[in-house]
Amino acid sequence: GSGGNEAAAPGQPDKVTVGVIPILDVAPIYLGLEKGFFDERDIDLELAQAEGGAAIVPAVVSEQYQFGFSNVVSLLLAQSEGLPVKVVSNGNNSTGVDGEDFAGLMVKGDSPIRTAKDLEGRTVAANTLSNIVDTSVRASVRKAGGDPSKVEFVALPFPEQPAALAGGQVDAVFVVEPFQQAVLAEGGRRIASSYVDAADDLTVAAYFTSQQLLSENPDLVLRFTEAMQESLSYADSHPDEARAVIGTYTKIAPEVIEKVTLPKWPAEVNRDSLQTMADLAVEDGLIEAAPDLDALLP
Amino acid sequence: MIRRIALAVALPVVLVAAWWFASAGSTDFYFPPLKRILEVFPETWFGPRMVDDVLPSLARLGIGYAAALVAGIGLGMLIGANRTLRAVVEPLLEFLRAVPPPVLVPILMLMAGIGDLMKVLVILSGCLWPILLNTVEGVRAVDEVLKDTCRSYKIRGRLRLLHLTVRSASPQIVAGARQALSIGIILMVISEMFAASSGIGFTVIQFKDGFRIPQMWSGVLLLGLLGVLLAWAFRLVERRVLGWYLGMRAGIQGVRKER
Amino acid sequence: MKVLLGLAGLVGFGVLLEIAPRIGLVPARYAPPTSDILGTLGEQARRGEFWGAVGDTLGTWLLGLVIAVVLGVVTGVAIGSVPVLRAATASTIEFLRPIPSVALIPLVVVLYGSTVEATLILVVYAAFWQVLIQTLAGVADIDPVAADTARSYHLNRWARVRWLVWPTALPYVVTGIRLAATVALILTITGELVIGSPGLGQEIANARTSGAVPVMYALIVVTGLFGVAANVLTRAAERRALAWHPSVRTEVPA
Amino acid sequence: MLTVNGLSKTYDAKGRHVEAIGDVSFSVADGEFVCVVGPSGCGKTTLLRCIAGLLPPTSGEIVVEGKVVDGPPDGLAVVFQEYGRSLFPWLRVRDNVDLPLRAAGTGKAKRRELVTGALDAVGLSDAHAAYPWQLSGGMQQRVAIARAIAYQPRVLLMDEPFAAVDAQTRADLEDLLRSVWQRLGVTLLFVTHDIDESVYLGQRVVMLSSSPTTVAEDLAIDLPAERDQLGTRADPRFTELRGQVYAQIQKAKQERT
Amino acid sequence: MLTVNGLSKTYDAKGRHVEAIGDVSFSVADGEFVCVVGPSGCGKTTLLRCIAGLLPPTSGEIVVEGKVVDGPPDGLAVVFQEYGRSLFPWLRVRDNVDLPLRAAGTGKAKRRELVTGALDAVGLSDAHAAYPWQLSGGMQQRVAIARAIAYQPRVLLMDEPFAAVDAQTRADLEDLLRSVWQRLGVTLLFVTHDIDESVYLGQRVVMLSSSPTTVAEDLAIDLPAERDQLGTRADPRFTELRGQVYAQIQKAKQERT
Ligand SMILES: Nc1ncnc2c1ncn2[C@@H]1O[C@H](COP(=O)(O)OP(=O)(O)OP(=O)(O)O)[C@@H](O)[C@H]1O
Ligand SMILES: Nc1ncnc2c1ncn2[C@@H]1O[C@H](COP(=O)(O)OP(=O)(O)OP(=O)(O)O)[C@@H](O)[C@H]1O
Ligand SMILES: [Mg+2]
Ligand SMILES: [Mg+2]
Repeated sequence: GSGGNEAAAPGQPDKVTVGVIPILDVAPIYLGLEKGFFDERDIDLELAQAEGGAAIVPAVVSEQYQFGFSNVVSLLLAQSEGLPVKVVSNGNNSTGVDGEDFAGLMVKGDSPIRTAKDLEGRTVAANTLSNIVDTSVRASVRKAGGDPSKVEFVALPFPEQPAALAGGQVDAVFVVEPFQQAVLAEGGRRIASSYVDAADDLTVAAYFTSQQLLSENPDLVLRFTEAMQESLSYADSHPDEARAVIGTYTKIAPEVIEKVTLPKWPAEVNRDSLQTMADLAVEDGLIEAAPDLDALLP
Repeated sequence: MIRRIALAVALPVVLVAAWWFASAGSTDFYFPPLKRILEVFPETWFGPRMVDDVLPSLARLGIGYAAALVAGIGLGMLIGANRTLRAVVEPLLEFLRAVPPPVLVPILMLMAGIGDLMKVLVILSGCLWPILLNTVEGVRAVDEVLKDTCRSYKIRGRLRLLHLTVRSASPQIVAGARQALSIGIILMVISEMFAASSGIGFTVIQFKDGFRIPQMWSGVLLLGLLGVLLAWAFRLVERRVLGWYLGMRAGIQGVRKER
Repeated sequence: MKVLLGLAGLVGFGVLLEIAPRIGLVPARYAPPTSDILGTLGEQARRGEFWGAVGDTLGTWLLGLVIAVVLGVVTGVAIGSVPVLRAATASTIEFLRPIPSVALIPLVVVLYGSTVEATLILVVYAAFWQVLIQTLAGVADIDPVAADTARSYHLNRWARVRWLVWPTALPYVVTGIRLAATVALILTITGELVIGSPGLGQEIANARTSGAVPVMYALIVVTGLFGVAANVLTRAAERRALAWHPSVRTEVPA
Repeated sequence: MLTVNGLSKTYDAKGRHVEAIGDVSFSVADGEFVCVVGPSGCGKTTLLRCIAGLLPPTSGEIVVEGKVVDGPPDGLAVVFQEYGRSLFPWLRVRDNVDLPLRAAGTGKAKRRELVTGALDAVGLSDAHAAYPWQLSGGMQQRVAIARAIAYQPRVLLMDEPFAAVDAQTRADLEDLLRSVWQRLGVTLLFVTHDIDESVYLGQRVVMLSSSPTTVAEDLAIDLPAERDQLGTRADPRFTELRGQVYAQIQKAKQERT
Repeated sequence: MLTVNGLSKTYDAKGRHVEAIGDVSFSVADGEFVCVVGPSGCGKTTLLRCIAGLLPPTSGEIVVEGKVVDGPPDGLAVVFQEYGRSLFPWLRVRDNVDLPLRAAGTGKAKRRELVTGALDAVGLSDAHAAYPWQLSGGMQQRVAIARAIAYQPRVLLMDEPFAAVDAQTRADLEDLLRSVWQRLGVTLLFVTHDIDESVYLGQRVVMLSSSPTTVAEDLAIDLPAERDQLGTRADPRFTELRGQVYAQIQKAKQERT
């Protein structure tokens, strides 16, 4: 371990590394760092960027990192496989507004596909399979009255999706910002906001830690949670500052940052939405038994 | 013969035993006991996944590898035999070679879509280099007296290519092809990390993302076994293609073997 | 002369990639023309972080390469010159080689976190095999008459390695190093990209998730240039070390 | 007709500058059999490689059958001094002999006849399926000779082709070569370091000085065209000529030292 | 003392089964100079490689200095027939000669003296900085000889070591070899295909039959120890011995055919 889990010497701040993905969703933690919400609580925060959960989860479990950022379905999967993870703070939620979310199910402008039901027999790109994206898209299909088992999914990272859609290699994509803007700029059309369809005010991602750290240093976890909550609330109520901070840790072009739809950043995890997600995951066969949300959530 | 087999299996047996016992009581989530990995192995791979994942992967690997052989040897002959051409293309090839597959894949996707063709191209793009480089070097190193022999006896064109250039470079080409084989397996996995819905690599990544670590390990095991199997097949081919070479070089090994 | 020809090759390729998007052969949004990429590269070069990332990547790459080459050559010569060892290790080597470094990512992260060490392990693991296999092939290429000469003059093991095995294997090793150099570079970038250890790879990942296509390509161009530089260096070293070899002695001087 | 005109050749490798051939001129008539002798390292191989169009001269020119040589001339065959390296190790003996014929587009039946004939003539009929590296040095050299003979060249250059064979085989090969020469009317340039052999075989002996090489003497061998190992070598004229060559070589040597 | 006892060697490669040596026994006393002659391909090289411990015999045994050979014996040097391939192309001439001495742990000054001396003796003092592939065939062969001489072996095996040099150089090298032999008292086994040479050089000539090889004749050469090129070769006894060897070889040949 890098020493963060040992009690710090008096007056010395705890060194804490958090694994994050350089996307819009983590703007609050960057903002909170800037605003000093972590310093105030004696947390010397360092943010480590990784491409996805592949590197973050194992690093947190092995206590290389103290905390990490991950989508909730990954955390449900991890927990159901017996990985000792524990959510400590909300990450971000969908906007809850159909047609105005930070992620969307999109087709080409001239596509005959009108609703999610039309996706039957079509190919949809998702960044990873058997995870939050395809589960949400299936929810959209169901809601539109279609049979989700007739939809074909292909794994394709977000950055590659706009080109694949434009090139006609897939019929629909599910992208988050800023790729949503990219698709729109090419004349793409949104047919559903799947995160909104999946559950009301869906908690999409959360910050988590390992059970070990929680039992060894509950005080640190508590301070981190408080700092996170303050950051989330601040970001939620100061979208302009959030937009500004995004420009510092991503390479998204400034004019795009102006346009992107930001997610919601409530301080608390929406437990009901997670229950819905867990049920969907069971229904779609991602996990076998209903997960124990109490064990996962704070 | 028995001695040879014993030699071939001794080290693997020792290593597997070491792994078995070292991991026996493991509670580490990412390092499950070997016993557990072996338990999930058959159910993971010998079911429908054999047809849905393993075979398509192998087919793509085979096509990509074969294409790399043809392209690598063909281009290598051209580049190796022609100094000016070599000077022109070498920096460019080195440039392309240094582009990591994870960033190359999106570019290939633009050109070849997301289907099998793209995956074959990814495999080709990785396997090509060891074959190409070794061919170029092999062609450059053709014995001068042999070259002179061909020149003075007017052995040119196809005959010269087949009977001098290819044959003389073949030990090095085979060394490259051997390298390329395992690189091909690796790229088979990488190609399936992008834009896939089936394949060994895809499945392994799925297991990893789904935190099904014993299954993931069983996939790693499968890839290793695949490597051994292909290397063994490779050796059979090598023995045919390089019979003269192994015989000629046996001088050194032969003495010790007979003792 | 040779340098000019090589430059011509690179420039020609650049021009091709300039024209293709301009005439609509490929979508310019996803494959920007060369001029855009180079312009962006110029912008990047004015950022301090860019040079920091370049330094990180160079460091990891070279360190990993050196370790892999040393390990590969030493093991290769040792295994290759002892037939028993060769027979005993063959199957194990074939088992370990095709295991993709990417599959090892969770494991190295568990062991080392998103650190340079984790990336380094991947780099060494991947590049090692390139050197090893080439070295083994080189050691097997010893001329029997030369080997007999060495034996009958009682060159001891070390002298045989130094004066017979090593020079014979050297052309193969050089090819191995050239292969390993790029594989190491590729894994440095990939490791940084996926694991998130600092360096160009992380910058590429960031550009990618931000949809900043020209930036991404600008960074890839830098990687490619690293590859070219590595080749120039190994070629120069080869010309010195292999002056006696037919492939070098018949080469027209640069 | 083969003419060497003011030939000179300097090797200029890094760290080693050798003026191998100083100034050599001579000519060989069509169908003539000329032997070349000279001390080790004097440039015989270099000369042959220049004539064969394998090495560009530093100055001077070579004309073969009316054409200035700037690449291997047509209908010319070479038996290299490095016989071992001039055989393709991946081809069996018969394929080694066969390959130049295939390249020349000779028909299959004809090729088989020529290959078998040539291998028989050099006494290797039972080694045709072996690889070159399975043969003894002398056998390898005989394969190289068989390859040249089967090729039926109009001009044949041979660089110490009998160096690795025993006395008896050598005598047989000498007679074989003379009969091939008489039968095919081939122009023959034969490098040897055996003085007796040069006198026994050729119509002329060109003696080279040590390098930078010049032609030290060009001696006509006026022995009868019909030669045989015992009779000719016992001929007093043979002994006389032999003595002349020997003396000339001694002289060239003394002038140097 | 070097004893070859019932040696036989069969090559059994795929597609080529050759009984190279049938049954050969002979012995060489310490400090003796024995020449071996035999037809091309009869197994002389094979015999030498067996004695040098480089090739395990199929049956029989070889004893060198009291020890049964199962690997290269100490103090033994070999000049290979394939001189070109036995030189390391990556080492300059002097380093090629020097290497065995370094391996033997000879001191630096001593090594320099031996190397320079040996290269001078074979007439290559001005080629010491060249690479082997920059030398003519005869020069390469002399490098191999220089390497063996500089090594100062107790047993020296030479496989047609003068095949590629001209008559004059050959004569010089023959005398050099005899003087080295007399000075160092080395046991010498010398394969040649030159009958005159075998008689001129050795104390005994072992004649081999063609393969499967046996010893056809073992002839003592009772010429005086002091030999010189003109005198000895003019000696009637020389002519007589030479005739005997020749006749024996002819006989062996006739028996076969
Ligand atoms: N590739 C080369 N580079 C440099 N020098 C060379 C090269 N080839 C030959 N020489 C030099 O040229 C000279 C003549 O060599 P050449 O091989 O023609 O001699 P030769 O008459 O055939 O001798 P031999 O009878 O020993 O075969 C020698 O001094 C040799 O060192
Ligand atoms: N590596 C090998 N594999 C198979 N057969 C071989 C091998 N080496 C030699 N032979 C065979 O053994 C026989 C004897 O060969 P060897 O080289 O000992 O003859 P030699 O007496 O040295 O002839 P030369 O005077 O021509 O050099 C030959 O028939 C040859 O074909
Ligand atoms: Mg020569
Ligand atoms: Mg021999």
